[in-house]
This record gives sequence, C-alpha cells and structure tokens, in this order.
Amino acid sequence: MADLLQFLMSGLTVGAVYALLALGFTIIFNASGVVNFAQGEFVMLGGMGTAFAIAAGLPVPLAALLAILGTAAVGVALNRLAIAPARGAPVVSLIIITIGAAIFLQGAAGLLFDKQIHRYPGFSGEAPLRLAGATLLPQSLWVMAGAALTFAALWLFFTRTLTGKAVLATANNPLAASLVGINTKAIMALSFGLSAAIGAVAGVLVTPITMTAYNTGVALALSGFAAAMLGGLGNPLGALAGGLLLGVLEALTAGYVSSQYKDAVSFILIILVLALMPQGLLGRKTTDRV
Amino acid sequence: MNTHKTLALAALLAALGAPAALAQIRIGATLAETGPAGALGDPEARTLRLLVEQINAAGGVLGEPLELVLYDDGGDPNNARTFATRLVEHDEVVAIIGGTTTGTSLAIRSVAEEEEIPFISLAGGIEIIDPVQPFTFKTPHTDRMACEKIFEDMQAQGIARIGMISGTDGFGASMRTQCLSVAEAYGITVAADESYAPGDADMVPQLTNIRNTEGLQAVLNPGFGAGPAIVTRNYRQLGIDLPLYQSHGVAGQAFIDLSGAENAEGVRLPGTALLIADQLAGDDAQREAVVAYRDAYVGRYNEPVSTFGGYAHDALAILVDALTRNGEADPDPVDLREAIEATSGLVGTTGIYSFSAEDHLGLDLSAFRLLEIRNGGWTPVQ
Amino acid sequence: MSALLEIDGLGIAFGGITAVDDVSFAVRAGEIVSVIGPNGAGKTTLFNMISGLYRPSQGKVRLEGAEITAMEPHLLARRGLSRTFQNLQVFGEMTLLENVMVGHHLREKAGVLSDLLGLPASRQKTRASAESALALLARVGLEKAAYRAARTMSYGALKRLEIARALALAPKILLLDEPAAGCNAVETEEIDRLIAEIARAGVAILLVEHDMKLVMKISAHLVVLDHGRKIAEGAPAEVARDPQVIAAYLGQHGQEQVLHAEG
Amino acid sequence: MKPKHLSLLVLTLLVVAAPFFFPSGFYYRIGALIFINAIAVTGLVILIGYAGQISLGHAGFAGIGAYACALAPEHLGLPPVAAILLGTALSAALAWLVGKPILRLHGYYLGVATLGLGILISMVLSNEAQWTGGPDGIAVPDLGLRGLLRDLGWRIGAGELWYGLAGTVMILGAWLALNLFDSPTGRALRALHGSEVAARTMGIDVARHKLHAFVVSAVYASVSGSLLALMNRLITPDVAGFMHSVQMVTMAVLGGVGSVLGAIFGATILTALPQLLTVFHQYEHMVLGLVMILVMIFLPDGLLPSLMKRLRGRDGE
Repeated sequence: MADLLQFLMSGLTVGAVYALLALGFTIIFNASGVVNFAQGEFVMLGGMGTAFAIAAGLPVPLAALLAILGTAAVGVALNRLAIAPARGAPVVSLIIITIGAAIFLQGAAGLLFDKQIHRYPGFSGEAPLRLAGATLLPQSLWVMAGAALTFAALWLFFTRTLTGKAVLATANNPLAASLVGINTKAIMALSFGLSAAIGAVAGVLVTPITMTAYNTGVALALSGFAAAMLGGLGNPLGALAGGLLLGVLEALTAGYVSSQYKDAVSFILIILVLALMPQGLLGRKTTDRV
Repeated sequence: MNTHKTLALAALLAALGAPAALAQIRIGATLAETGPAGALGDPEARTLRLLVEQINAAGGVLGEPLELVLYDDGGDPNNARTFATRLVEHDEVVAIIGGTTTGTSLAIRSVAEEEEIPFISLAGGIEIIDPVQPFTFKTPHTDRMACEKIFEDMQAQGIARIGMISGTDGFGASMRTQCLSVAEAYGITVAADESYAPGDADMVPQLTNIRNTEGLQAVLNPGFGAGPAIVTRNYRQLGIDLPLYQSHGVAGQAFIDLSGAENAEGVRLPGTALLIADQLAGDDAQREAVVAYRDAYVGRYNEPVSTFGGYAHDALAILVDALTRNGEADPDPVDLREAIEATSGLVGTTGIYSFSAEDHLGLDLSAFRLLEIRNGGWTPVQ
Repeated sequence: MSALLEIDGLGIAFGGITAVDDVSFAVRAGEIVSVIGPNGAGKTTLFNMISGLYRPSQGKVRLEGAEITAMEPHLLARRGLSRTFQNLQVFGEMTLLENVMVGHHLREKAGVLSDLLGLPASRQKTRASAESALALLARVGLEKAAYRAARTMSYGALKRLEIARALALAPKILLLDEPAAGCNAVETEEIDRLIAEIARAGVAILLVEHDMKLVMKISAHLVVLDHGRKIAEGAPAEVARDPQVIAAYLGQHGQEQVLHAEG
Repeated sequence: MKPKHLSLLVLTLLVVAAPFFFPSGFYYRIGALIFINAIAVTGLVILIGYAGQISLGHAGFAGIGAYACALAPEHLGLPPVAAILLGTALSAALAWLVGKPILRLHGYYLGVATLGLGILISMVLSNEAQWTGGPDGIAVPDLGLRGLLRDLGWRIGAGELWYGLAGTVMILGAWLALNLFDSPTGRALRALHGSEVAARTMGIDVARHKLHAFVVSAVYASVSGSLLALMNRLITPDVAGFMHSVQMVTMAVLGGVGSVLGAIFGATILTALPQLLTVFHQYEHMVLGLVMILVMIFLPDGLLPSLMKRLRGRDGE
C-alpha cells in the first residue's frame, strides 16, 4: 500500500509536468492547428534560463520570472517568424517546421548557455516529507501545485475574461472570430506566448527534480505530444487527464512490471486508445463535411 | 569583373596554400560533442583543442605543428563511420582519436582496421580491444574493470548481495552486462536488477523495488549524465541506508553538484588520479601529469575536469609519444602502429600505460582508484 | 416497373439533434427525381446517408431490392451507385484525365505488384482507362483541358468534371448534389442537357438543386424536405402549388425561389 | 520521352557520372549514404507524396531490415541476401498488422501512432541486448559480394562497390515508384490523398490502399536499413530511432515529396549538408533547423519542384 502511494506520487509529479507540456500543445493547436514539436524546448529554456540567472546572482523569484518572460518572447517570435508565414501548409510541413525550430533552439541554447547539466536547489529545501510510509520531495508539491494553479488560472482566463473567450472563439472558428472583430493575429501571438510561458513554468518548477541541459527538449516534447494525443488534442482537460495518466502509468509500470519497458507501455496504450477512439480520450468528434 | 577576378585569384591562392600546410602532422578526431553522450564528448573535444594548442605553442612534434581535424558525430555510429572515412580518405590524417561511446568506437574501428590507420578509442567497452585488433587501442579502463574494482571493495566489506539500477544507454547497458558476468567471481549475487531510460525524471519506483528486496547489502548504479544524480537524490529521499556505488561514468565534480553534497556523501566509485590531484602523494608517479592537465583545463575553460577529458589527454599523449619515438613527421601507418604498441610506462591522467601485442589497453586494475565522496569532495579509500 | 432505389423511413441525429427524420421515397431506372427544400433542410445529409458516408440512425436504403443501408461507399460504387458533391471533392493535384480515370478504378484494378513492376496488364488497363476517360471528358466538354491539373480549373468546369468522374463508374443510379451551383446560364443549360441525356441512357438520377427552373424542367418527381422531414412529394406542378411548400420557402428564403417555382 | 523515362535517365546519368568528379575516395561513402537514404525516402514518396499519409516511425522498419541482416545469418544460417528478404517480409508483415488499426487515424493522430510504433521497435532493439547487442550495437556479417567479385578477377574497393550497389538499388526503387505513380493503384492513392470521401465513392477501398502504401513504404525502409547495416558492418538501435524517422520525412518533404526525383534530391542535400557544415561546427544545428524552417516557408512544394518551376518560368502551367 505504501508502495502504491509512493508510485502514485512519483507518477503524479512527472504527470503534472506532462500535463503542462500537453496543455502547451493544446493551446497552440487550438489557436493555429499546429502541433508544436518545439514545446519541449520551452521547458528547457525555462529551466536553463533560471539556472543561469541564479548562477549570475539573481534571487530565485526574479530569475524564474525572467526565464518565463524570456521564453514567452521566444514563443511569440517562433509564431511570428516560422509559424505564421507558413499558414495553411500541410501537416507534414508544419511538423518539419516545428522540429526545425526545436533543433534550432537546441543548437542556440547549447551555444548561448553551455552543454553541461544544470540544477538549482528546490524552493522549499531538500528534506523529504514523509506521508503514510511514502516520501515526497517538497519540490514535487511545488510542481503539482504549480500545475494545478496553471490549469485553474487558465480556466478562469478562458471562461471569465473577454480575451480568453476570444481565444476560445478563434479556436472554434477562426473565420467567424475575425468577422466579429477579434484580432486573430494577436490571438495567435498570445497563444504562442502563453504556451511558451506555461512550458517555461514547468521547466522552472521541475529542474530541481529532473535537472536540465540544452538537449533535454526533444524527449520532453515527445512525452507531452503523447499525453496531448492520449487525452485528445485540443481539449485542456484532455491534456490534464492524458498527462497525469501517462505519468502514473509509467511509474506503476516501472514499479510493478518492468522498468525497461515503462515507456513502451505508454505507447502501446496510446496505439490501443487511438485504435478504439480515434480522437483520443476526450477529443472532439468530427464529421467529414461534404 | 575585377572583383570576380580578385576573388578567383584569392581562391586559387587558398587552394594552393593547402598543400603547403602538408608539413603539419594531421591528427583526426571524431567525438560526440553533442547528442546524448555530449556531456562526455564535450570535455574530450575541449581537451584535444587545448592540448594541440599547447603542443604547438611549445614547438610542435618533431619540429612540426600538429593540426587537429575534429568532427562531431553526435554519438551516432553511422556518422562516426562517415567521419572516420573522411578523416582517412579526405583529410589523410596519421591517426584517429575518438569514439566517445563504444558504439561509435566500433564503427571507427572497422574503418581504421580496413584502411590500416592507428586508432585510439576513448570509450569503455571491452569489445573494442578484445580480441585485439592490430590498429585499435584505447585509453579508458574497460567497464569490466570498473565492475571488478567495485566488487573488490564490496568483497572486502563482506557484501555478497546487491541491487543494481542501470541506465539503458550504451554506457549503462554495457557495464550492467559486464558486472553481471563478473559478479559471481567475487561471490556477489545481483538480487535486484532495475533500469531507467536516459531522459527519465524520477527513479523512485525502481528504487522502491530495490528497497523492498530482502537482504540487499549495497546498491550499484552504472550510468552517466543526469541519471545517476537523480538516482542518488531519490535514494536519499527514500531513506535507503545501504552503501551506494556509482560508476566511473560520473567521476567528476558535476555529479556531486547535481546530487547535492549531502546526498552524495558516502557514495563510492572507481575514479582516476585526476579527481584527487591535490591529495596525491608528492612522490605519486601521476601527480605531475595530473596537476598540469587539471590546471591547464580549469584555467582555460573555467569548469572542473572530468575523467573523460582525461581519456582524451592520455590518447593524445600516447600518440605524441609514439610519433616522437617513430621520428618521422610523415609516418608510415604501420610504423606508427608499432610505435604505439611499444608504448611503455607512459604516465597519463588515467593511469600508466604499457601496451603490448596482446594488450591494447595497457592499464590494470591498480590504475583505478576507489574514491569516496566526503564533504562534497573526493577522498581515496585506503 | 419496380423501383431501383428505395428510401424507407430514413433518419439521422447528430448529438441528439435530428437532422433528417423518417424520409421515404423511391427512384426508378431512367427517372430523374429531385430533392428540394430550403438550406439546412437535410438534403445533403440525406445524400450522405444514401451514399454510405453517414450511418443512419433509423430506416433502410434498398438498391435493386437488396438492402444497402450504411454500406461502405466503395461497396456501393461496386453496386452501381455514384455521386457528385455539393462543395467540390475533386483530386486537385491530378489532371482532369486522371480524375476521370479514378472513376474507372473498379474496372482497372491489376494488383499492387503488377502496378509496381509496370507489367503489361497494368499498362494496358491504364491505356484503356485513359481512352474511355478522354471520351467522357469530351462528353462534358473538357477534353481540351484533359492534361491540366484540376486545381487550376474554374468552378463550373470542376462541376462538370465531377459528373464525368461519376459517370466513369457506369452507375445505375447517380446522385447529383447541386450540379449547377455557381454555374452561369450557359453552363447550366449544358448541365441540363447532360442530365437529361444520362437519364435517357437508363441511369436513374437523384438530384439536389437550388435552381428551380432547372428542377422544374427536368424532374419527373419532386421530394420536398423541410427541417429534415418530407413535407411534400409528387409531380413538379403539383408540388409547386402545395401551400406547405410555399410556406416553407417563404419562411426561409423569400420570394425569389417561389417565383422560380411558379415560373 | 515520357517523364518517367526522363527521370530514370537523369538519375542513372548522375549516378554514373558523379564519380568522375570525386576528389577522394570518401565521396563514394557519401554517395552510397545518399542512395541508401534515398531508397527509404522513395518509399515515403509513395506513403506521404502519393497517399498523403504521414509516418513518424518508418525508421522502425529500417531497424527491422538492419537487424535481420545482423541476426539472421548467425541464428538462422541464412546468407545476407536472404536476410534482406527476410527483413522485408518481417517489415511488411508488421506494417500490415499495425497498419490495419492505425491507418484509420488522420494527421497528427496517425503521426503519434506511427511515432509510437517506431519507438517501440527501437526500444526492443535497445533492450533485448542478449539478442541485439543492446545500445552499442552488433556486428553485421559481410555481404560477400566483394569476395565473389575478387574471385571473378575484379578487384573493387568497398567504397566503390557500395556506391554502385546502393545506386543500382536506388534506381530500381525509383523505377518501381515511378511505375506505381501512373498505374491504377497509384491513381487510387493520389485520389484518396486529394479527397478521401470522393475516393471512397469512386469505389476505392481506402483502407486497403492505405495499407498497401504503408506496407510498400515499409519494405523500402527495410531494404534501406539492410543495406546500411551490410555496408557499415555494424548496426545500433539509432537506425530505428525517432530522429532517423524525422530525418527521412524531412529529406522527402524538403526535396519535394510529390515526386521521386525531388525526394532523392532532398536525401542528397540533407546527407551532404552535415559534411559541409563541419566548417561551421558549432552552428551546425542552428543552420540545419533554419534550413528546415525556411524551405518549408518559402518553397513549400520542396526544393526541386520549386527550382524546376523557377527554371521553366511561367510556361510550366
């Protein structure tokens, strides 16, 4: 029982990161129809940026804020320079563009920062907390709380603010949205900035646990992509469900079955789920209009 | 038109200039500066660049400057083979250093053996030099030796039942295999055998299983990069109080920093003299070489040395030594190979090398030093 | 003469909202039957159910007496059911000729291996298919543009291309979804002539069309849908006088179409 | 002359003529690598270019082909040539089995399912070390062709031999793909690419044709992996990795996935590019990323088609 709790807490910590990644995928997908394979680079930039700002002597909150804002700017620039000019391109081209962007950002980070692995101390110390026979790092609570807050804030933003509603309207029908006077270009920029910032938040929170380096982005992007697809692309709740499910599943597989094949289980699950539910767990059903 | 002519002339001069540089001694290298093994390959590349500069500033070898042709293969054996071919056929180097990983080393080896060009590998896999191939040498200890060194210490501590958690990358997987195969010889049973993938964020489930395995007396973690640091942190988080052994894959200050000194306290691993330069006895044969390399590297790059950079240092030292003994600035590859094989008592940062026709590693277990982390630093275990 | 196509109590609901409800009628060989009704009445949805793209939630479709409800579209094609689309579904990157050749698919299959190796069987079928496709293009007046990519053609041309492609199947029944939409008067005239000609050759035609003049002129029988239900059925002249039909059109669209209907 | 024959002629001329301009033997290696990549990429032309279906996991099939050549001679006693065929049979069988359920998916969903397939294959190759040698790879037996030629009195270097062999297989592969283009199956594939709905109503069994394209492209990838393994005499699980899958798709799309020649052009550029970029060394990744982005934005049809259009001016229309 204590083991199960231990596995669950591990899984939820990792799952919270996956959920934030998947959320980033979802926001950009809704705004632009693009699956952004550079999403993992945002997490890396958030972590690396904070690590270097702290090393440069900045206090942690300021360092984190700087890294998040910087990454958001990168997101906006990515949209402006690489995604927006390729409007209407087929899915393969968009995949290549965002993978190209990921490779570019990775190369730039290796040059700008360095090629070492980095980490900074947890925000509330490093002493593990004990809970019913299981242990938990305080930073795990930061990660989970951070993810919960991000989702809650986003939910409020989408349901309570005019701008948020405009984002949703654009996602549903860009043409109609622009007809009623919504500036869809600004919405796109906002979505990329927001998505990058969310990625960076994940990076800031999780680096004390997982550490970071210039080349960690691709693996993160793949996990986040998998989580987003599992939950159903385009649905923030799907992102949450897919992320947590994937994290918990990996932890349980590593704990109970085989640590060698824990990643395999998640991909087998994805293939099975998609074979049965082609739109993911919580995805929208679409009907061909002819 | 005039500018075009000038440009063409310049290009022609540049092209003519190339053969004039033939007097240089060209050394080739293909390393994993980037990619999953980048944390290993980066210090290797930096070391080679630094040392070639130093050697040239001091007048070169046999009065000729060295030229380093270095490619980044990203740790991909297919790329490594392509670059090795390029080094041999296009750049016409006298020897190749490289192969950060065992996979890339094997790829380079087949080119080197086919084209008969001396090759010194920087990777741990025993299969690189066992069975011995005429043109292939290597500087790091094999991963089997690392296992033996660790098991030796365990045996001395009366440890007979251990748990193992290895990375699934080439380094971790290869060392795991070697450790499993030599464990019996040391009377050691591996009762728990877990693994993690390179990018994994959390090894708590695997370590929980190890903690739950009855009667374990110690845990061994073959791996490199961030993985072992996460294992060490999770190990303390779970409150496991068995001795923890790491591999030579994390023998560097970075491991202590990433794990946190208090978490890494008491961790043992097989390392080299490089990590305890200041603690070496005044009469230690390696002291001079080790301190000189460390000071130069830290002075230039402002980052701590790692054993991996040390492997590159030793490879270049062996090559320069052989070139000097051979005495020709444009050596015949077979002669150069024989000169390398005749290396004897060469003091490197990793150990003291003596090659022979049967032994292309030239190190024995004594070159490994078992180290323990105490107060955020390395202490030799007596 | 017994009915070729029978629609029996057909209905469908999307997410609890009924789009088509309990529609029944029949089409005989060589007969032109038109389905009319205001926008959103469920005409295209009806077509999509008949041609196997949507799975009806109630009712049956029969072709030559055999039930074909919710059958895979490619199997329906094999049984002789062919269609065109309201918003064009042409193969844009392919030439007009190739578009029509695709319609020959069922007759020109030679097997993947044969196709990869370019065996005589495959090449011969391609040649034969090209010949008869060219003839079909000539029939709709597009033979001069046979080697141009479809995406470079005008809307009206593509409408005719779709008819040629649908005919390539040698169908027993042809479903035409607004074939004259977006066409000018001359082109409409052309399509009018074409449809009549196809019907004369014994092909049953089910037509959805907004151009009431065309509908009134060529249809033998009209089916009127409103809000997914059939509100009237019969000969064109009868239907045009039906007060329910007039109300439906007035309620939705205004006079223009009624004027057409009465003209 | 038909475009098909023109393409094949150009291709053959380039393969035969290029060695006359090689400054060193190293270029044979690059040439052979280009051809081996081009084989896999030609398969993707059929899958992506003709049928419009995406795959982010085709390197998995290259992995199967490669490891068949490493393992079958040792464990089954097969000669390497038979091992290539075994690899293609295994790849085809797997593609058929997995393709059935996943080819119903569209766009990104198909992308993630194929991605998962590729990752699963590379994971097995990496983890089952007692069979596959693990992440450090495994030695591959000699094809034996060079020895055979030597016995026949023809001495030829390994570089030249593989250049010729891979070049021949590539031209053969291009010929098959070009045959397919203008055949009933090819038209059916391109039709379902253009409009799946219309293709279905035209009597095309869309699921079956997608499956055919998937299987055929898997066979191409498998042959490419086999040749790579036999040429390098060593193979590691990287051959099945995600980055290799992405590389294949990028080569195809960058060059122009709609045509065989375009995709081969893409394979050429992207295989040669890293060799050119060694000069810029630390900027290599940035340049590669930029090239991918810029080509997709400014030459969305791919390098070769855009180039041809520019050369022909407007009269191409």
